[in-house]
Amino acid sequence: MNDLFAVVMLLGIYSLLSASFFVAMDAVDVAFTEAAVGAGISTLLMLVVITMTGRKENTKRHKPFLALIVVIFTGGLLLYGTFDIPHFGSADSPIHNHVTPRYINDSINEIGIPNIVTSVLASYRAFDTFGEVVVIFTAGIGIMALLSVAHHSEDNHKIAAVNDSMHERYLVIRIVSKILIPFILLFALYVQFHGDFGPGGGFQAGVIFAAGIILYSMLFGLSITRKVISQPFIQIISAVGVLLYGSVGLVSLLQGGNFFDYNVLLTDPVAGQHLGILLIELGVGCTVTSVMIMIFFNFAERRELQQHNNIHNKDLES
Amino acid sequence: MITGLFNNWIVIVLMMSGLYIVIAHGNLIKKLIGLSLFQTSVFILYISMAKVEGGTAPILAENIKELSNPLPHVLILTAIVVGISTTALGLALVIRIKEAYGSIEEEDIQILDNLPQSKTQKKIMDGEQ
Amino acid sequence: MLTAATLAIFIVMVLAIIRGIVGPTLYDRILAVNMFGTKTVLLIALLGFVMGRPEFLDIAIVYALINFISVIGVLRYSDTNKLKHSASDIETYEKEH
Amino acid sequence: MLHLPILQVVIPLMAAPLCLLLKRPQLVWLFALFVSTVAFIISLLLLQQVSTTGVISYELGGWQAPWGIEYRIDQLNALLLIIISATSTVVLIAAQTSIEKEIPKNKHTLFYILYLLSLTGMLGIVSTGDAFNVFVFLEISSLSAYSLIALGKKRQALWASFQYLIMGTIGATFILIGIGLMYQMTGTLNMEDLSQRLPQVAQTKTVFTAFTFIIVGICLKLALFPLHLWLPNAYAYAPSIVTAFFAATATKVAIYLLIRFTFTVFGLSFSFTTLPLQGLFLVLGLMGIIVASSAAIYQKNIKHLFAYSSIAQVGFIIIGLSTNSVMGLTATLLHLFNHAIMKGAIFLALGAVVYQIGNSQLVNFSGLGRKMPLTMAAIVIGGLSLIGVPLTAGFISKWYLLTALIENNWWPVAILILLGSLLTVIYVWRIVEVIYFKEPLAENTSVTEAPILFLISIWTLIIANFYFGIDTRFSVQLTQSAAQSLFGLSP
Amino acid sequence: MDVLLEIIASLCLFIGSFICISGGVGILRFPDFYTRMHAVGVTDTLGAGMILIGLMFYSPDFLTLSKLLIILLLTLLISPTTSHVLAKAAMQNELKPKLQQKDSDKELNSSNYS
Repeated sequence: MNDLFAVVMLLGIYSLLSASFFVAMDAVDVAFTEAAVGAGISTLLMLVVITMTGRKENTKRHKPFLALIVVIFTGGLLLYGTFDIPHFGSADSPIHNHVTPRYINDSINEIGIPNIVTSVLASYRAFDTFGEVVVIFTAGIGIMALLSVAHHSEDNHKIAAVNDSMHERYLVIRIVSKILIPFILLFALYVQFHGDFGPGGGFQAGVIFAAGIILYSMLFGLSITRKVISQPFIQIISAVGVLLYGSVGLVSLLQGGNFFDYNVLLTDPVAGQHLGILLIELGVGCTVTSVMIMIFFNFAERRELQQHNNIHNKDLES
Repeated sequence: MITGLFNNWIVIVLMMSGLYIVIAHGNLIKKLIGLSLFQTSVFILYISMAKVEGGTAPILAENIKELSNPLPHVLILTAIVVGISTTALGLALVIRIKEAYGSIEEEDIQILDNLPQSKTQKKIMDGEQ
Repeated sequence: MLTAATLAIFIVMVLAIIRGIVGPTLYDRILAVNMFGTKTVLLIALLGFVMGRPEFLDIAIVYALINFISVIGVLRYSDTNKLKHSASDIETYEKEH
Repeated sequence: MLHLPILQVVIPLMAAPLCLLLKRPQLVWLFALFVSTVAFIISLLLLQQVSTTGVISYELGGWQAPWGIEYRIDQLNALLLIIISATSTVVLIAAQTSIEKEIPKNKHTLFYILYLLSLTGMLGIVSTGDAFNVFVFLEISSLSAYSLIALGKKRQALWASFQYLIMGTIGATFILIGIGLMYQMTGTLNMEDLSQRLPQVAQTKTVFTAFTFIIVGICLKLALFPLHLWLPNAYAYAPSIVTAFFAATATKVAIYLLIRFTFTVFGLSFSFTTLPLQGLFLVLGLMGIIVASSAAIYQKNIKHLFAYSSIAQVGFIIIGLSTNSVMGLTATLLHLFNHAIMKGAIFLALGAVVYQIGNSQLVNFSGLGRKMPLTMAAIVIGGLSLIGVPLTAGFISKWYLLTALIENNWWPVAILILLGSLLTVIYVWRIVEVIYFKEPLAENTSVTEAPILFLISIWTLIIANFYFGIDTRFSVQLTQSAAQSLFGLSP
Repeated sequence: MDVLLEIIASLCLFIGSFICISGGVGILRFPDFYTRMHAVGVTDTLGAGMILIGLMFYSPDFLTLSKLLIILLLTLLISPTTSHVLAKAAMQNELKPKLQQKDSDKELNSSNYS
């Protein structure tokens, strides 16, 4: 299959499928994230890039033998390794008996929220999550460093003309989206604050919120969206998210605890945990939303620039 | 025996197809797709190890006793974020490569790199016309 | 009955995947992806009931929304002048008839 | 004092988003320099604390070790922390001048942010005691590294960065698979806990596979000989400052991980018996030295040349590891330290040249010995140190390496290593010849000495090079006790 | 009463599944894009609706019921919209339905594409 468009679409299907698999394996939070990220954001980004780079793939393979050897060797090694793995679903394998029992049995007393995934994520292993936020922040900054363009104010109307072709043609979808977008944003907020009790949390909420805004910008044009959410504003929000997360840790340092020790935030340890988790989830939500929007904007802006150059070239030719 | 390890073998097949795509395909976007396939298969490896027979999702509720292991879920949440970050950065690089070289096929890029700069410029111009 | 419905949905998903792979035009694939998405929503909802944890319907809502957004995205980015269906699409289409 | 381990990582981490709020490049530079200096001071304090009180363990979130994430600092970590934060500080001094000509003005702030994030990632990898946390911070440092490399001026930088991204991600995913398999067999992610629980399952096939995957993943990051293909281009086309920073630190961090996993997590008896690791490292190290040094001789671009030389030096370091003795490990650690000093100075000097003439082709260096005497002297001294001439730091580590080999009665290896040094002599001589015995090119007649900030940072490293070449008390003592504690002997 | 609810729910689920499967067969067997789209568009909405209504009878509390209701509303809103947009996009990009594919059209088509 050498049509990249089709490949990306199949990748979207694959992502949905693996998300359903995650639900069947009880990993609801992961399924949530995979659906929002794999089927939503990453498919969109790939599509944007394909429109800029071309749809066809050169069918010629290079180094197929090297690839085959590497693959056979690695696969063989892994296959060899699987023979001593505890069997699927067996309750007596080490991972269910060593560290995890404390999370399952004591987290409700120590942290006080029913979703164990959230309590492990945001309290026991809060630093991993901090790292995760920094990873996504890094990606945002890196993409900005690679793609950000200085603005060409002239000829803006031409870009707008290319851009707006979508919503002039599709009245129905515009109206439906107008109904849906507020709902999407509201739902994102619900996911953000309901993460303690059900599946969800800052990351998922951030992605959904960003998806809502991306939908808006796809239908109503980038320039209009940029008027509401400007690039500097987005950058500040992404920085503020990381800083909010980190400063929860710093405050707990000042209160005399270890870094990310939420017990010392308030006099009641469990209430302190609640507050800490709420704040850091907010930080995660801020950063993820803004970075996702930032990434999409940079990609789409670059695409506009290309179109702009194309138009310009055509003008010169004629 | 077979049923107990079946999940791992599926993972291996997925993982190896991802790896093969990364190495053997010359198209950069295809490479990134292979890479994300490779990463996703690792997610499946982790998630399937967390499952306990008869357990349900690790959210406490009344009258639920067996829970699956929450720790791998946490790890994979982090890994998914890492995966999308890498993919996004890679795509940004692909855009820049397309602009700089005029192609996103590995072979073309290698040819263009080995030519002297002046010739390459011309070649790109030719290619675009 | 829940299990039977789950199975039925599963079969439909397989059919959709086949259409997604076969193509032949871009729009067939979009159609397949869209259908697959809706069926996933149903599958998740059904799975929640089968496993006795119906509070996971949140995920189904997310799927529905994301599915919509990605279909719009596909259309938005397939709908530029540069990207009409390519020659090979037409050829396969032509061959079918 | 209690919170030093976490402050070491969190200060540069929090500084990165703050930079985004500061905006003005000049200000950001000063701020980044300040932060890096603070990190350096903290690492010195940590070393002092470690040598007085022994291993420091810091529990994040107040959760006990296997449940929460633990930071664990022993002498090895402290040494690495010093190497990273010190080179970062020295390199940053010259950064402002250097990027002026290599990176567009509107991206300067972003450059410093990425730089700080990269620093954070490396510090995080080194200080953590949790296997999964290693992966997270590895990705922070890698992602920032990909973007930093792609900021290079030429378009080849983009391609180099993409290749690095593919290889690096495969490596990281391999490590992730290894960690997953390890976790599945033991149920824990904490390194200390792993080292206690792994021996019970050491004979299983799964642990063997996990070990192999982790080693291969790290070797991809390390650019060990057959997996080195991403490195030369990445170093050659990245902005000079980035090259200087990464050449001095990035491979060091990977070697740290290798040591940490083989010695601490899996344990000596496992690592050196299950896999033929000793022989493998020896052969790959030797081949790396010979092949990379020979390749270095034929390079036309000096950045390429020294990039290949870096691969060769990785060979020396790995051979020290393969001896499986305290002496050999001491040599490895010493060479980590000294190589950071030498390569930092060399690549900074190359950055100065690029600043003055715009590229680093060997032809352009002709006659520069008279135009830029201090910079060129730095390159030559760095080269001599690579060869291992007495009075330079390189001599000390080569000496220890040879002693370790002779201790093991590995005479042929020792001879091959001397041969490798001979190849080093050849490529360093090529540079010396061009610099001092050729007439300057016509377009380079008006070139002057590098700016003062460059000279400060270059010569700080050169003086350090001489200092550690003559007064070996600090470095040898530190590395020796670190090596001894890794072998489980009390110092 | 409970038995009655159970029967109604099962009936809804059964009808829904049947419609979904017929849609699935449709997407596979129909000759061209527009007929396939017809199969999917119609059955998606109705089948999903029936299954969701069936599930509503099973729902233990009000929250679940309202969530199902939200999903139902979303499906009712989204499914026809996407079908509409898809058809329009296909039409505008000059994908001709098979039924109209007479000789003159074919020529027109191929000249358009070349």
